[in-house]
Amino acid sequence: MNIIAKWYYRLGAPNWFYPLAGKMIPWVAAIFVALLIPGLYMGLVTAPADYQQGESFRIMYVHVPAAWLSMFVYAAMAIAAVVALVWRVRMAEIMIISSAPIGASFAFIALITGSLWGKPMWGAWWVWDARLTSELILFFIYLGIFALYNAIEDKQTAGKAMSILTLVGVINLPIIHYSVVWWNTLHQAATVSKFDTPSIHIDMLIPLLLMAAAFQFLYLLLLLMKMRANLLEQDLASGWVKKIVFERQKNLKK
Amino acid sequence: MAEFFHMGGYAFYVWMSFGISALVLLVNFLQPLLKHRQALREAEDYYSEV
Amino acid sequence: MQLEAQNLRCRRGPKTLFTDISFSLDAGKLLLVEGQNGAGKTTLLKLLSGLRRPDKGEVLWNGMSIRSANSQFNRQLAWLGHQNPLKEDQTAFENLSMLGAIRSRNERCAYEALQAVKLGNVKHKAVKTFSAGMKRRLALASLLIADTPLWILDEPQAALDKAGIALYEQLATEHLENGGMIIMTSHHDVAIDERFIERLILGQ
Amino acid sequence: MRGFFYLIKRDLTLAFRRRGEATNSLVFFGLVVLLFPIGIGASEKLLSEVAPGLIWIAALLATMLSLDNLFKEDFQDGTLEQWALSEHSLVSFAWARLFSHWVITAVPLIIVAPLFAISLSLPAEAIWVLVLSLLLGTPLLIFIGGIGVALTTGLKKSSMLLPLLVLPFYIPVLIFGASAVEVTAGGWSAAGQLYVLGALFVLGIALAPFAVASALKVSVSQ
Repeated sequence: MNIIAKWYYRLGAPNWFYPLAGKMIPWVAAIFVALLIPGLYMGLVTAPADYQQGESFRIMYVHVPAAWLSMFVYAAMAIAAVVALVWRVRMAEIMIISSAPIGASFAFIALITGSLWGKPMWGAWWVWDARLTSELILFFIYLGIFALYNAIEDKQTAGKAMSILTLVGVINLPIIHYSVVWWNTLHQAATVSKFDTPSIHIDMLIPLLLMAAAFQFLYLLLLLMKMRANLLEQDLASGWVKKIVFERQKNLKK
Repeated sequence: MAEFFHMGGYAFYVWMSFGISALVLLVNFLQPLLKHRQALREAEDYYSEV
Repeated sequence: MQLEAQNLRCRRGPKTLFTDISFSLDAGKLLLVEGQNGAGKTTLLKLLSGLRRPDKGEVLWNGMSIRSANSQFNRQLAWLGHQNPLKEDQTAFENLSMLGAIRSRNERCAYEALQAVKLGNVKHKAVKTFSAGMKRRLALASLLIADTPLWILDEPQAALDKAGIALYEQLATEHLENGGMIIMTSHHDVAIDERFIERLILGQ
Repeated sequence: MRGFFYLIKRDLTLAFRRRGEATNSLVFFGLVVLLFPIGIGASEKLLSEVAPGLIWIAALLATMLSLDNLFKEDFQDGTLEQWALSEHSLVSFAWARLFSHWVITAVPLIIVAPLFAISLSLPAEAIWVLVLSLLLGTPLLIFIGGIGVALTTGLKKSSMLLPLLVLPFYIPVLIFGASAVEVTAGGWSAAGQLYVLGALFVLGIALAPFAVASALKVSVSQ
């Protein structure tokens, strides 16, 4: 079997994935912190204040990466959904159900920080801006995916149903976004969308990229941890969990 | 240092944004930890009987 | 005509229902699947009919996997689950012609099939007025108008009275004699000639 | 194709014999439209301004709620298994069921909608566009809603899951449907909105049955 197929097959096996994820977690956490600290420092301290918005533009360093991540997580889930349905890889289903709450959290953060950013600048807690409205709809789609999985007892069926819903979502998301953008222009004077990042100065851009990269690794970290927990919980009665339990007991005795 | 926290008058909005984000992400970090520990305990009980 | 199962394995959640189930069934044979409740009898039938895909293993019809040759296999298969696929508000005749429309029909007409299961006198009455035994017989009648050599039946004798069970055994024997195949589950023994029967016990 | 037309004939005769099912969504539609004037006051100017969106939201909710046990009965009495194992694909089954459901529940709704539009003092020329937008919109609502219903068919307990799954995907239909009527009421032409609605209609009718079929396959293999 060539190398890719071997990797692909092994990644699908829980007894191989669980320990590998365990080893990766400390490294991913280290990279996340290594990116977060400079990103935060530059974002909050060294980046020059925006001439219009003053210091409140620093909310961008959390709002924009969270919005990017909420879409990135959904894209990753859509790819996993194709893998789960076409090649029937159970690990992909575990990845989707582990990613959904993380994606929902990023969307929630983007909404909260969006409204906190909007209040000082435009005087309203909630602005029916095209992007914020699309983010709110994306948030509800995440909740729908999460609720569907938990509503079905048999986890095999739940995984497939959830994958189908994820794919239906990925086809609908562009349609929803563009119809909301069109709807937005209909009801508001065509102002520049309120949440375009301001004309980005190099000192402002670097922390943004650092924060975005930090959030990417944070997603990977949370994903690996959630997948390990979900896997262990679901495969309780299967052989590889028994091996892990006995190994742990052996080390404790030593 | 004081004017740093003052954030040019937007202290509430900036620190609230960062605070809520940190809180939500912290919850996402702790939840799998607890669930993993609890699943391990369940596995140990399950296999101690078998 | 031959249905072959190659080391089928199926899990329900963490529990493994059965593993390494292999057999081959030829024309004119009846496979009786026995086992207590929860041993996975219905699930095995679902695997053999293609309703559900096995975790591991393969089901072959005339040497070809039923997943790749799906519609040919379905054309030759008649399935009857626990419930009777009938609509209460429709008459016996309407239900039968609906089931006939789904399957490939043989030349036998619906009235003849209803007579065969002794429901000729109630053919235009709504099914909601039927007893459980009459409903089961109506479901069995749908097998007679179908040109499907393979029958997969999940407890076909459920809710039948003694006369109904005898009727079923006679229909089954006829089907086996002209080269048909049957896979069925049952809780009590089946009074069909032993030369037709092969047994499969689940859940030792 | 024999099974396809047989299924539609069966559904129509069944609906005819159980007249209650179709009228429920009609009564619900009327009640929701009745609630709005009571809730937001019956001033003619206000009502006529809100009428397009209001009628569309009422139609959308009525359609969605009528979908609830579209496949549940077939799932529970084993008819779905018969179709899954027949030579006809589940896609044709899904198509027939969704189409007959549209005829049974949505067509009466469209026929009655002008009546409610008048009661909400919607300008006369907008009523025709309302009917046209509903003609294009309700099949879309039913086909997309069908996916959500198929996904939740296997559930034992009836959960309030359908709205959560399906409403986000109804938003584009509502946007273009309601604004088509609103724009006409304001005197402009609603051609643009209706074209987009038509495009969504074609996309939905073409793709949704495949998603419904695969979701039903998942429920039936439980």
